Formats: sequence, structure tokens, C-alpha cells
Amino acid sequence: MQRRYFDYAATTPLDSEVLNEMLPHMKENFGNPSSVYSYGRDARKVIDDSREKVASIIGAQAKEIYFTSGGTESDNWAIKGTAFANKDKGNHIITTTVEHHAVLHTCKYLEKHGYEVTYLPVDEYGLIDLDDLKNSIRENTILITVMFANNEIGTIQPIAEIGKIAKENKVLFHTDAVQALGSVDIDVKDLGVDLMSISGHKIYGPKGIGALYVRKGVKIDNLIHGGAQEKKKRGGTENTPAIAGFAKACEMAQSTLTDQIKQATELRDYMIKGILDSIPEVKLNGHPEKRLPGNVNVSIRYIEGESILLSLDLIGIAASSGSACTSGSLDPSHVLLAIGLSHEIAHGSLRFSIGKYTTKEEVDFVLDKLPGIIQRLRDMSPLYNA
Amino acid sequence: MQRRYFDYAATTPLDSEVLNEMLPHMKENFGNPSSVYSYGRDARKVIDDSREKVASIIGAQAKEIYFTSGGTESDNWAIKGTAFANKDKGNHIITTTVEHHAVLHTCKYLEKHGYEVTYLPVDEYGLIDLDDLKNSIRENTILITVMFANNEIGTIQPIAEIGKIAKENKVLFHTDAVQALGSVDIDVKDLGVDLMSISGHKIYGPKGIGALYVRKGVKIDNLIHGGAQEKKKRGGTENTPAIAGFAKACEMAQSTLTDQIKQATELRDYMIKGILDSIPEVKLNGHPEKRLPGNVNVSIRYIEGESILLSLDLIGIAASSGSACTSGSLDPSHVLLAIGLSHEIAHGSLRFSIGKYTTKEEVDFVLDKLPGIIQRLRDMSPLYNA
Amino acid sequence: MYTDKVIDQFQNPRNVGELDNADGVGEVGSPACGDIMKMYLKIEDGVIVDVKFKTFGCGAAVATSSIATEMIKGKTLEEAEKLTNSMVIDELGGLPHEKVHCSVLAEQAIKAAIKDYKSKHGIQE
Ligand SMILES: Cc1ncc(COP(=O)(O)O)c(C=O)c1O
Ligand SMILES: Cc1ncc(COP(=O)(O)O)c(C=O)c1O
Ligand code: FES
Ligand code: FES
Repeated sequence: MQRRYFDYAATTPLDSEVLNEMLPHMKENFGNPSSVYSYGRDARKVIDDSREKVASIIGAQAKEIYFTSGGTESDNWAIKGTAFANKDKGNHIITTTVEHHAVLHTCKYLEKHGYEVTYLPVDEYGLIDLDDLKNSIRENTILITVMFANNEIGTIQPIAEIGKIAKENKVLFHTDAVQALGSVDIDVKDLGVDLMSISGHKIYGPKGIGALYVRKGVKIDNLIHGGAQEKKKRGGTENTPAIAGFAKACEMAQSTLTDQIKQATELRDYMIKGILDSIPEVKLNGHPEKRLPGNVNVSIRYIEGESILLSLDLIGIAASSGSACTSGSLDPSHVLLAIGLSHEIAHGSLRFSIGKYTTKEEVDFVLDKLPGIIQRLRDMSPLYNA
Repeated sequence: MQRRYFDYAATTPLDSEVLNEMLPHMKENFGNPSSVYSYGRDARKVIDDSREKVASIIGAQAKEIYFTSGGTESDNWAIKGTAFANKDKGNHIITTTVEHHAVLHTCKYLEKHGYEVTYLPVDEYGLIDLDDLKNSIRENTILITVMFANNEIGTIQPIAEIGKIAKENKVLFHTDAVQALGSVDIDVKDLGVDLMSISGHKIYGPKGIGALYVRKGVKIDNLIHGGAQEKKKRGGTENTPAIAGFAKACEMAQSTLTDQIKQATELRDYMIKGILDSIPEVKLNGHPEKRLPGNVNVSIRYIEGESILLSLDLIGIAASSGSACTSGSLDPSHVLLAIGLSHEIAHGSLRFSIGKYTTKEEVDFVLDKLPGIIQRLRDMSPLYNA
Repeated sequence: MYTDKVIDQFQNPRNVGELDNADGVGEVGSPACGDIMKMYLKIEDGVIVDVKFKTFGCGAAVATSSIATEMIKGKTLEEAEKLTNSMVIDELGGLPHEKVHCSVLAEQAIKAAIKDYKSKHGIQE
């Protein structure tokens, strides 16, 4: 059966050019970049070059980029690291109700360790209110952490405005840009961001690699102590192949960004229109314009997400119901509840995410099959009366 | 120039069978293992099977294995995670002066956060004293962390005895087995170990992957919070290719362990004898028998390690002077100081580490070249009077 | 994660729908996940002669309700009351651990429908 992948927001296939960039470092050039001589020197150079490339895609300097094992580690490090390092200044953190679990669960953990956290609510589109943010800042606020773009509903927050507010109030600003990278033009300097989390596997790069941007001068404790790697800020033998692959993926994403945005946006809007036109009682989640170019998220009344996913899977379509990370749990997505959906409707929502390999033919296939699947499931539903 | 690699303790080349195991998961089978359907299910199965294989090499159950980004993260997690989770029981930790920086720097960090740490000294061979250990245990001791085998001098600690003492005193026992894995027969149950750190890239597996063994029932806080991965104990999209590669590397290491130990031990003893016989005023560091099969560590009077390494590198030999991780710093290795070497002598020491691709020809090449290099450098040294 | 039998029951559910003149109707909801199941029974001389269901729930919920209706059709009320979720799971060839709670819905919906029938007909428990 031909598979059609609509879950690029969960993870992406490795680009073959990226793989080709990684392979030499897995075999011949395997040396430990911390060792002094040729094997090590070659690896060291790869890491230095890679740092430049990763820095470039977000407008940072190479020395402000620290490699990590992924977006989750970057989020944990940014938040715990600044919280612990600034304990003398205060213990209050501001975030939102729609963050990824990597941020939310880290904040919950800090609450158990003497920190206070404000969770800003969002409107029906998933946007925070800037006045709300301003009013939440206190004497003892040390960090604002607001995600760049939401992984479930695709809503893009007003990052530059938040950066300005943070700066005016002399509070550090971290943003989880894992979903934004490669889909939005990012410049940390323009945006006034102090810390930014990014990840390789969402942009056709390898899994198990990410980075934290830490603006020069920002005080941060280590999360992972160890050897002298990453200017002593993150221990562990450097993952040279993954670092090289991540850099290549950044380079490719950067050079094709404008085209990618255009192509994905067109397919996205075509898909949204197609679904809304052909299926009654369906609602688009997230903001109509301020959304990721590849994100389609809809709530389908009267039926439940998993049974739709299963039906789609049986004909080879891979989609997602809320975040892939939430699928281990039974609760409906916290993001859908935060934008005001009822439990029942949140349960019936579906995310299709579009990536660089998505074709119009694939979208048409979904648009062709989805109405029948929905009808069949609705006919089984005790909530539906046709 | 032909390169001869003698730094297997720093990192190992990826085995080509391991790479073959990884490749399919990088390309076709790239799905997010947390997603519900086919793409995800395939990845999930790979991870389940891999967990079994990794568990098997250390005699653990699959559900006691948690994948991490490497040995450093595992060490950090084991120590901080149990320290934070057992705060109500006490705040005292026992370790040694010869641990890897991943352990030492984590302990130093905890000292800043209200924990007390005892650093057990070692004898001239690098062994701790078991009576010392017993006497250090207090009412409020919550964790003993002693490395299985030392990365610099290869000394193997009496792990089973430490495990017994820990159990008798109801104190948790963690061991950093990063260097021991694949070189020593390990059974966590026999050894009475509660937590064990291991890493992929030291056993011909990929970089950026490791595991923490956590015995069933042991209370541990998360280090990296996030999604529901790893039974909610370690967030982050699973690195399926690396996990599959790590498992393959474990499987291969396990099935060839006896032969590997024999082969490496023979080459090691041949090399040690060759160096001691051909160069005057050289001393073997570490224990003569209780040492890793692949470890050769010698102190060479009157000259300095970096200049020896550089000379060796110029003829294609990659060795190391103390730990690769220490090379960012100028201090002589803390391990060599701990076994009682003077600063001067510690600076003149050299580690050759032997791995599964090492041949007798390569060892003979070193034995042939080393005396001349040493003599040339000694002739330059103000400390040397021939 | 789902067995072929689960997939088959999900794709081709038996006895979907409602019974206009049902003798007993049971509706239950899962507090764990908020899903809902409705069971309709037609009963003659203490025997379940017809059964229909409707489910708002996951694949496992649909499959368990479907196979449960097959398992009780033609059975006496006493036999049907003995149906447990583990019997349903066995019949499906197993369910993933995190989906076990879904099978409880089917058991409860049948019990609720029988109870409804008994109370309507003044039968003591
Ligand atoms: C004894 C020991 N512990 C921990 C580590 C760290 O492992 P990793 O490089 O996988 O983070 C190493 C190797 O660098 C080691 O030799
Ligand atoms: C918004 C967001 N933050 C963080 C993460 C975690 O990234 P990673 O899987 O690289 O740990 C993800 C993806 O899972 C994400 O979508
Ligand atoms: S003289 Fe260069 S490190 Fe000491
Ligand atoms: S019925 Fe709710 S998850 Fe299965």
C-alpha cells in the first residue's frame, strides 16, 4: 500500500543530502573532537563549521549556539538553567497554557522546587494577550517563555512584541522555536530573544540533535555537567555526524525557505478549504493567517480522533490527533482545551501537517477519502443524528 | 599516511553492521514512535526490541532500561535524579576522586545546592578502600556512586563488594559503566547495582545515545521533562536509528565478549611489556591485573604529554594524554594526581587504548617508534640528564 | 498495536445502529477518556433476540462494542450478564495495555441495558 505522510510536525524523514553529509563522520572521520590530534581535529573542524551554519539560520553568532540532544533538552536547559542561575533575582516565570510538554512539565517541576509560574491563557485562536503578559510581570519575574509556533494548532505568537516587553522589563525571554524553524524567517536579534530552542528532526535533519541559542552575556547553569565540551556548558562526547547533519539541514532549510513557505501555504489553504467545503460541522482550529504554513488542524463533531486516525491509517494516510507526544495519554490535548474546545470536540480533532515532500495528489487523496470515513464513523456515533 | 588509532577509550568507529542496522530507520522507517499508526508502530517495535537487547547485555529487564543521549546524561540523571527524589531521606552522597567529570562536576553542582559529598581517595593503583567506604556511610547517605572502570588508567573497582555494602546500609548504588561495557562481563543483579550508566559510542555504536539502568522500584526524578516517552521518565522524540544501532552494538559486544577480552588483554600486556622494556624511567599507571583489557597508561619521566602526542600524531598514531575530555584544560589529570603522581610526572603520561580493530602490527609500529620519540624529547628537556 | 480481529471489527462493525422498539437501553461514559457507548437490546422470553450499539470512542471502543454484541446475541440475560471485559479482550485476541479501559465500556453498556430492561419490567435484581 502506498503511504501518504501527513505528520511532518511530529517528525520528518531524513533528507538524503543530509544523510550523505553525515555518513563520512560515522565511518572514517569518527574521532573524538576533544582529542588533540588529526582524528580529533577533523571532527573539531566539522563542529565549528556546523555551529556557523546553525547560527546563521537564526541570525545568531556561532558562539551563541550550544548543541544539545534535541528540542526537549534545549527547553529543559533554557528554563531550569536560567531559573537556577537567577535565583537571587527572583523566582517567578511566565509561560502560556499552550506550550509543549517539554516546557510545561519543566515549569511544573520548578513549581515543586520553590518557583512560581504564571500560565497565560490564550484566545480562541491560541494567541496570548500582550496586555495580559505586561500585567503578569512582577518584581521577581526572571523569565518569560513563550513558544514561537504551536505544534498542534500552528498558531504563531507575536514574538517580536514579546521580546520588546521582556527587554523593557529586563526579564529574560526564551522561545521554543522547534516548530518554527524552517517554516518561519527567524532572526534572534530582531526578535529580541535571549534563548531559543531548536531541533534537527523537524527540518529533515537527524533525530537526537538540537541546539540552544543563548545570547552572549546571559547567565545560565548547566543542565548536563561533564567534560569541557560546548565551552563547558554541556558535557558529553560531541555527536559529530548528527551535528554535521543538523547543520546541513539548516543550510538547506534556509536556502529554500521562501519557496517552502509558499508551497506549503498553498497546499495548506487548499486542504483546509477542501475539508471545510466537503464535510459539515467541521471547525478549523488555530488562527486563519497567523499559522504555520504546513499546519491543518480541524475538529470534527460527533466522532473521536483515534478512530479517524485508524481509518486513515488503514488506507495509508498518517496523520495525528493532537500532538504525537500526547498519544500516550487519554486526556484530550491541553492546547485544544486551552482554546476553549469542549472535551468532546477536542477529542474529535485531527492534525494534518504538510512538508516539503507533500504533493497536491496526496492532498487530493485525503480530500477524496475523508468525507466517507467521517460519515461512516458518524453513523456509528450516539451523538450524531443525521 | 596510514593512521593507527589507539584511542578507543575516547570513542570508537561505528561498526559497519551497526550502520546497516541504523540506515533503514533513518530513511524509510523514520516515523515518530509515539504516533499511533503504521509509521509509528514500526518505530515502536524497533525501540521495544532494542530495549531488550540493551537490557540483556547487563542482565537487566527491558523495562529497567531508559534511553538517554549518552553516558554524560546518564550520569547526571542518575545522581541528580536520585538526589532530588530522596531529599527527604538525606543529603549525603559518596563518590571517589577518580570519577569521570560527568560524575564529579555533577557532585560539585549538588554541593552548591545543599548536598554534602564525600570523595573517597584511592590507592596508588586507583582502587578505593572498602573500609573507607563503610566508614563514610552516615545516617543521611542516600547514594554511593563509584565508577566500574576508570577511563584513564583502566582500574576496575570491586563493584560486587560495593553493591553488598550499599545494600547492607540501604543506600542506593550507581555505577558509571561507560568504560566497562563491552570489556567486562556485567550482571546488574549479581553486582547489586541500582543504577548504571552506559553509552553507545564506546562499543562501536553511534554517538549521542546511551542508557540508564534503573532497578525496578528505585525512585528517581526526571532530568529532562517532556512528552510521555520512556515511560514519562525522559522526554524527547526517540532517536530510533541510534537506539537500533546501540542495540546492535550491544548484541555484537555480548556475543564476542570472551574473545574480545582475550585478544585485547594479550595485545595490552604485550604493549605494556614492550614499552617498559624499551624505555627507561617509565611507570605503568593503574592496577597490573584489575584493569580494562584495552588500557595501557604509562608515565614517562622528564617530558610532557602533549608534545609526545603531537610527535605520535605526526607519524599517524592517535593516542591520548589522560582523558580526551580533559584536553580542554591545562591541569594534569585529576585521576593521575589522585593515584599520587606529582604534577610533573602526571603531565608526562600517555594512554594507548586498544580496541577490536587493533592489530599486533599496529602495536609493533608504536613499539618501534616510541623510544626514538621519547629520546628526542628528553634530549630537549631541562629535567633530563642522560 | 491492534490485532487483525480488532481491525476487522472496527472496519466492519456488526450490529451498528439503534433499535426503535428496544426493551432495554444502556448508555455509559468512560470517565477516563470521556467516550460514550449506547447499547440497545430486544428481549423475548429472557433471550436477547436483537442488539444494536452506537459508540463515540476510539478504535478499541468500536471493536469491543461490536464483538460484544455478537457475543450476547441469542444468549439469555443471565448469560449476557456474565460477560466481562476480559472475555471480550480474549475474543479479540488481545488489546494494548492502555486500551483495556475501553473494553470496560462494552461490559458496562450491556449491564446497563439489562438493568434498564429489568427495571422497566419490574424484575428484581
Ligand atoms: C567513564 C566515563 N563516563 C562517562 C563518559 C561520558 O560518556 P558520553 O561521551 O557518552 O557522554 C565517558 C566518556 O567520555 C567515560 O569514559
Ligand atoms: C513545539 C515543540 N517543542 C519541543 C519539541 C521537542 O523536540 P524534540 O523531539 O527534538 O525533543 C517538539 C517536538 O516534539 C515541539 O513540537
Ligand atoms: S607549555 Fe604549553 S601547555 Fe604548558
Ligand atoms: S474508548 Fe476512550 S480511549 Fe478507547
